[in-house]
Amino acid sequence: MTALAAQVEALLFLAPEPVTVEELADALQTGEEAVRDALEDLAGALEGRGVVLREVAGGWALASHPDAEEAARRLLARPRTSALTAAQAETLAIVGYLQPVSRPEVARIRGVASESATAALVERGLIEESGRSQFGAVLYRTTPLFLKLFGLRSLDDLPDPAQWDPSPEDESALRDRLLRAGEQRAG
Amino acid sequence: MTALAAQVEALLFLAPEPVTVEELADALQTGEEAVRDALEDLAGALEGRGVVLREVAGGWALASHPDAEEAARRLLARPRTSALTAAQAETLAIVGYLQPVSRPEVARIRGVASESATAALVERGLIEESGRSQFGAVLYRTTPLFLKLFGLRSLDDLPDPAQWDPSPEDESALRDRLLRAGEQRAG
Amino acid sequence: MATVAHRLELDLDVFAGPFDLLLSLVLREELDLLEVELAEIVLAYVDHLEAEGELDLEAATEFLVLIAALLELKSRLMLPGEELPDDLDALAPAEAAEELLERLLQYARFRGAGGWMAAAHAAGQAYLHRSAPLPPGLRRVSVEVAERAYDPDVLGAAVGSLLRTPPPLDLRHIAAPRVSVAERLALLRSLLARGRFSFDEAVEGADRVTEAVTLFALLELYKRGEAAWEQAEPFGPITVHA
Repeated sequence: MTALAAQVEALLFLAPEPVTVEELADALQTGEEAVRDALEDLAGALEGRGVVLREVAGGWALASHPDAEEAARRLLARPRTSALTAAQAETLAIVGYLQPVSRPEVARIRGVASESATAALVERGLIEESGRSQFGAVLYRTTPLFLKLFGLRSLDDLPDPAQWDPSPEDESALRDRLLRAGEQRAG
Repeated sequence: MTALAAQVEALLFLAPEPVTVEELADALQTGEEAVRDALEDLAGALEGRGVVLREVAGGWALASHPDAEEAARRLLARPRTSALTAAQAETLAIVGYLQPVSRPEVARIRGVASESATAALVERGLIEESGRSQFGAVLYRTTPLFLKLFGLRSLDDLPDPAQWDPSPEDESALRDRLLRAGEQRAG
Repeated sequence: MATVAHRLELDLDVFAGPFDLLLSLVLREELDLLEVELAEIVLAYVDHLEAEGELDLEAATEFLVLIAALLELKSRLMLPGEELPDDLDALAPAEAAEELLERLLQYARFRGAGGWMAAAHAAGQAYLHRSAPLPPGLRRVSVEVAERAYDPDVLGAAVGSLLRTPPPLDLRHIAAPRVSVAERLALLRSLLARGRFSFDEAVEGADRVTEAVTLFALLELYKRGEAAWEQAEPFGPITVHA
């Protein structure tokens, strides 16, 4: 395999969309003829491999071989259930109990910015956006996948936090108490 | 290249994050030994190609070959992320070796407040929260992304930090100077 | 990052230049901290704040941490072993030096490790990973096939612990100022009003910090011309008079 073909392979590996011969030539600072030769070289080298070269929508792209589809579904098309980080658990608990709730509110309660935890929970499909607050902040709520992964029939099945709370109060005051504790924590 | 190695290649091509041998074996419904053999086979087949096999963050991932970096950044219009500042690098080193560690602890070692460095590292996805200290301070640890970007299989791959300790001569010279200063005060 | 340490320009008796240079000179022992008037640095910072017109909280925090570290260092140099029983006094300067050395060595280690981190970060950028979306067939996670994977108690415990106010910081290990210069000034003036007295009399039964503060108060009286003293020989009795 030529060095140019290897570079073409690298570019197609990285590109999320099909890439035209012209774009490849520009990126590699070479001629289109050389790129076409390299593509032919690459197609030959990929015989019998797990990745195939395809010409689609006027460009070139790498794709996984159809033989691997079943295994790919087993690996990827399932909810990610790795352990929640402490930040994610706190954030998810706040959204779970207080929904809908905005990110600034989560940050006030936790006493630290909670952007990456929120993003990770959205990415895992545990929470989702649900409109905006009167101040324009995005509001979050839990998803049906959340209920399924926690084995809950409905949000009413969430455990009573009084169990872990040394001084239980009326449940309706939960938000106020969390905000007060958060302010003391930040102070 | 074996059919199994081709399937491993396809899975690693699709997977957005490093995949463990165990996950590969589950998805391919085979044993871990067979997967390890397939990975070796794949690594051999990728010699001289545009894509390399890397063991990072506890799993295996494909990445583009460093030779293609320049062309790739041109094609994807993705410039290198800015270098770590000295403050960020020192903070990352402290979190890397002492995790979990709180911000006040980092500040104590560095001798300066390290809030913006910590925030920048969280923003870059290199460190994340990991619970709270007994005083309620947020603790930090490194992320899987840190291992992936730094090409480390695990935290055990971090080099022995004792190599940066001052030499015994430097240390004793420093000790003498400090002691002399102390004695002058005492006398 | 233009930090306050970088921007704060100082003009002191022993040093003129930015604060961060002063810090590094002190840490490298090229400037004797005992000769640096820390109060002047604080005054310069207050001037600097006025000139800025607004309070940058982060910069203020940084300054406080730095000046507190300098104060701690300087007080250790001035009052070696103040928290130690008398029979351990002789060890105190060595211990203070050891602790300072420990911190310098620890910092040197992490500064070196930081250099490695910066280099590894740059080297790691040569490898690019794919970030393409999954093919449509693999994209949807089906809620139906999802199985219970987490215990809801995790959520109850997380929210419950957020309701708790963290315990107040325990600052007992930091020695509180037990005596003020004003107090000792008042005492010295009352003794002076009775005529001559010996310094030992003024600090009878007092601890080392009180002794030091009393001496400081005495210097203050001398500066104001309210008192003078005599000492016939080193370590001999000191007689104070108006």
